[in-house]
Amino acid sequence: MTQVNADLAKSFGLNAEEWGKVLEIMGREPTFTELGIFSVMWSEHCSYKSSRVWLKELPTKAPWVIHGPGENAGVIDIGEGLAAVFKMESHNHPSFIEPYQGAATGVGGILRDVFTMGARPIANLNALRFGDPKLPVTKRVVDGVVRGIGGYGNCVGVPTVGGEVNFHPAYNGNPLVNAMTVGIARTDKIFLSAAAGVGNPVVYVGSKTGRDGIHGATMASTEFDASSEEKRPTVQVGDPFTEKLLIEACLELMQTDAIVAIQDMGAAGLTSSSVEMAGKGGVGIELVLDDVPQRETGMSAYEMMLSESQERMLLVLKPERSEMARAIIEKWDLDYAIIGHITDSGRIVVKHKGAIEADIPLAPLSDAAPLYRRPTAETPKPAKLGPVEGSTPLDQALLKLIACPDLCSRRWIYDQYDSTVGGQTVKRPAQADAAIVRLEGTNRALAITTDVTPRYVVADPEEGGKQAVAETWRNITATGALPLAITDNMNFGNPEKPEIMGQFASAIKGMAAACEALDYPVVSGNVSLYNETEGRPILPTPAIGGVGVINDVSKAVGYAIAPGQELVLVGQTHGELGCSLYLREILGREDGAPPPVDLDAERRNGDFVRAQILAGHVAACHDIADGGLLIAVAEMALAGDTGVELAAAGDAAFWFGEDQARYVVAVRDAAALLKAAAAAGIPAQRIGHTVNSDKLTLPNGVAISLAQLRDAHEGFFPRWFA
Amino acid sequence: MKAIVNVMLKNGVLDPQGKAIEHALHNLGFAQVGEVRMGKVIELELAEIDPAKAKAAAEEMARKLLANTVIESFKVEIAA
Amino acid sequence: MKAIVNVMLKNGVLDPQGKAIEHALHNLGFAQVGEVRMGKVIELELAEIDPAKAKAAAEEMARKLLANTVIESFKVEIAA
Amino acid sequence: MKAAILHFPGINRERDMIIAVRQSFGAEPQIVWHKETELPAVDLVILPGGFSFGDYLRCGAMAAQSPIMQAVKRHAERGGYVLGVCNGFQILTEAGLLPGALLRNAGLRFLSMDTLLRVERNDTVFTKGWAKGATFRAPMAHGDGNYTADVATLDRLEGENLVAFRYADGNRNGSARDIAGIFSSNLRVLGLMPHPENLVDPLLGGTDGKPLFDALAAA
Ligand SMILES: Nc1ncnc2c1ncn2[C@@H]1O[C@H](COP(=O)(O)OP(=O)(O)O)[C@@H](O)[C@H]1O
Ligand SMILES: [Mg+2]
Repeated sequence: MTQVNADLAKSFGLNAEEWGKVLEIMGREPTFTELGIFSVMWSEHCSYKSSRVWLKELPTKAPWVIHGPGENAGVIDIGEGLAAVFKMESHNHPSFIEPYQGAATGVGGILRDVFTMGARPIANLNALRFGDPKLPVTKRVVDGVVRGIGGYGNCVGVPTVGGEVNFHPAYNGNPLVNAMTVGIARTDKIFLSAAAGVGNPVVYVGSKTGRDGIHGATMASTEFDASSEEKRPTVQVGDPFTEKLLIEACLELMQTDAIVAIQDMGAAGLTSSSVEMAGKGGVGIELVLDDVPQRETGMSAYEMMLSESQERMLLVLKPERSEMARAIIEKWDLDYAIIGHITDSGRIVVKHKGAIEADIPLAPLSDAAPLYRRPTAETPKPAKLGPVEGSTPLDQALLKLIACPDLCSRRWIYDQYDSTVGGQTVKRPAQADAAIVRLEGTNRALAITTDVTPRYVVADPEEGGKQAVAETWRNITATGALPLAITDNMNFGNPEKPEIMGQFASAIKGMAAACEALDYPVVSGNVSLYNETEGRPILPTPAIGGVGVINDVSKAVGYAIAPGQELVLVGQTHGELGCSLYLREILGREDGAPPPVDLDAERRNGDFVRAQILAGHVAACHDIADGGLLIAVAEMALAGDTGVELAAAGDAAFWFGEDQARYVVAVRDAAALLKAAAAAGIPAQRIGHTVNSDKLTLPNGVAISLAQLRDAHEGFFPRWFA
Repeated sequence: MKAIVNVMLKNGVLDPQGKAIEHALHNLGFAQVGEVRMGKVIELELAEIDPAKAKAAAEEMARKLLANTVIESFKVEIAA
Repeated sequence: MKAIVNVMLKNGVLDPQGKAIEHALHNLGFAQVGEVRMGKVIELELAEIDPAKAKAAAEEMARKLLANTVIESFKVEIAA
Repeated sequence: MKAAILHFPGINRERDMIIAVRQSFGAEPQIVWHKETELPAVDLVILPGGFSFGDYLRCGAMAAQSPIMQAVKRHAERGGYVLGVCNGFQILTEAGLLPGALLRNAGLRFLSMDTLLRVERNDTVFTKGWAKGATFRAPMAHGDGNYTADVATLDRLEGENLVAFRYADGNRNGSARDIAGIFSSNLRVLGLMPHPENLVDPLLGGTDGKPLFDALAAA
């Protein structure tokens, strides 16, 4: 038997101080299985030990928030007795090791967080960052990730309706795969994970347990022979068919009154689900592992407690309902097993083959979990960009920009995702700034988007954090929907480096300010740290997933324009080229300060635009983001297959600056809109009009055919994968 | 010369397809069926005439492309 | 007893996966590769101990489920 | 006409189909679990889209062996109507109710986009809502929609005028002779890959698919 000591603890990821705490809590040396439980519960992933102190600063409350952070997913009231349940989660590391399965199981995991709460998943999104497209490995990863997301999402029948993709060499060895799921539940039928009821059975539902994804730490144990292939921690393979059965089985069971508590088995599988359920309920739990459905022979208690096999749930049931529950679960051909019961001991007791493998007091396991306020070093404020040189003609700059990997069409990606299954998708990818999904049987719809601009965050984490939140708010607003709340996925480097922790703290500060100013709280989220290869960190990437609601979906607008409309620019333009794509793609520079975010202007301009949309004055609307005004106009022309004649005068900074809080609005009556804007004190100017032609005509008279523009825009991915 | 490359999921890696087939065969009344695993077979026509060289080439192709060695193992056979 | 069922697309049925692999192998510089065909292999553990019976059973499974004989042909081998 | 929708584990467009049927028929379709051995008294049996049994092994292969499929075969032999969309089409070919098979898309990628379908004949209960030669839009969403059959079968399909729909704006999945959907010899079984049920509401992009359901409802 392996000697459990400080060295072994260290190889399990527990430092000397943490090991000391373990000894103190246990009052003896822990068993091997107990050490495993401590190590995963106190891992960064489960304990948020580096991030917790900062996450507390995010606003999480609003009258419409039903459950904020702390549950499996956030829950908000969206009217008509319905709730939106949503969360975003990363699967970065697994997606680099095995892109297809890593991304697929990422989708599976986030779906479970949502239907665990009683919600039927109605939309998936994915925020992706990849390395330099010139590297062959990037192509392999992009291909695998996109296939994996599609392979899983398409099969479970949840439409993938949006997302984002960026490329940057900082992600070369460390791509980011952040998946978001939104589900719908009745507000009076939300299921939580707090266990209750001494004697109630603890029930295992779903796939059998194998040795999948057991904590890397196990490699250090002499129970494993590193040369023995069979016992290596294995890559998790997703089984979307079983997930689909699990969704239907759980939702059917949730129609009954059988469930006391329910929790998916995610990271650290049986350990974290049982510890969290019992811990939240303030009760104890006893597990008998002999009864766990097993896929492989000879599994140890340690392996079963740490396995990350997918497509499994843990339930606490009312005892008198357990046979009925079994019938429902087995109808869906899933495993069902009573593997323990709730106790009043305040302890988790794990038995296997007649022996007690673990017996740990729950309160200290969570209360004494390490919490670090790690040193931070603030990113120095970047100098504002001075005047820039550059004589690239407007048309050439446009054609080059709209073709670059960060701005080109994502059609190749979203064409591989089923975006219509469910029959409620009102706006699919590239039709509006946020995806619009109707709530079946109502006139109401959700507007959903993900966004962050990592090049801003690395230059100025606080402004970048603000901007990420503000851009999702703007995306939702541009459809006519009211933004309600966000989920976030904080992807950063090694938190033990003060400059990384500094990025984290500042980004949180900026996000918090934006959430506050926009009445747009955080209701769920995820933190992914140590995203580094060979000491080089990724760009700090706080991905934001925003959700809004529109009460009358027939009023929602997209960004496709049609002939006979005038184009009005709403918001102030200074010509901010710092950190812009124009600077990077046309001038080959990545310096300067990102565009400042004026949250008051953001709110004012957005509320104005939304009111105009809901009043029926607006035919199409597009927020101005990456690439600036001219890119926004070009995207509108392509989406509507409609020509544009631009009239406003301006330099490159005017057309390509990335000033915030701006929209392009297509209206019948520009004068009326300008008048309303003036009355509200909102800057607005007419910039051109649409024409029944196949050309985009620039203010200098140069015309670009839409075909040429489309060729440039659509070319990158198909050529890359030809 | 023909090389036949057999690619199977490594032991311990979940095989959802194999599992589903097992289940379907049971439902069809084939009670005698135990574990089912599903893999791929790739038949390659090779210009090579030396069996050892053909085998080595096919193995290289398997490592580089045909198998995903993170989760799969492979076996090459040479047929006349 | 183990039965190994090999399922291949019939000759004449276009094999898009085989074609794609062929193309990819050429791109990787394996110029000696001619036609590539891709199929499935299904390994079945059988309780049966008589090889002839095991083979007959596996063939029945192939006809009923494992292969679609409209487009595929199959071959069964029995391993110890 | 009265309709039933079959429920195989893993299908995922049954809700879409229920909505389309409900809207045109003015009545709820009955849902029939795959383990049933008898159909309710209905005129039309619908096999919806999705990934029955995960599409593992082959699309539709396991569903075609479900107990309910014996009843569907009897229903078809009696001259009952059967509609299979996407995975439903795949199941019908696997069950031998329609000829041919659906292979992996030629480009080996899942295809999710709108396509245009041409109506090859409008003298059937399924297609009489369109003009002959009319085109309509339908979303497709499949990884295995590459219709194939041997030449004799293809020639027979054409000779007997059993091609229901062809892709009219490019053949993205590699289907033989641009075939998107086919009828059985008695014109009572229809299988097609794209999803008319996803375009029955102006809010969701149009009503291009509605004539199919309206025609069936009226029959
Ligand atoms: N990974 C992805 N998955 C699905 N849809 C995506 C993905 N990436 C981008 N999209 C969609 O493609 C469209 C264009 O993306 P993007 O250029 O990032 O939009 P915008 O600049 O308007 O935010 C959007 O509708 C977006 O939701
Ligand atoms: Mg964006």
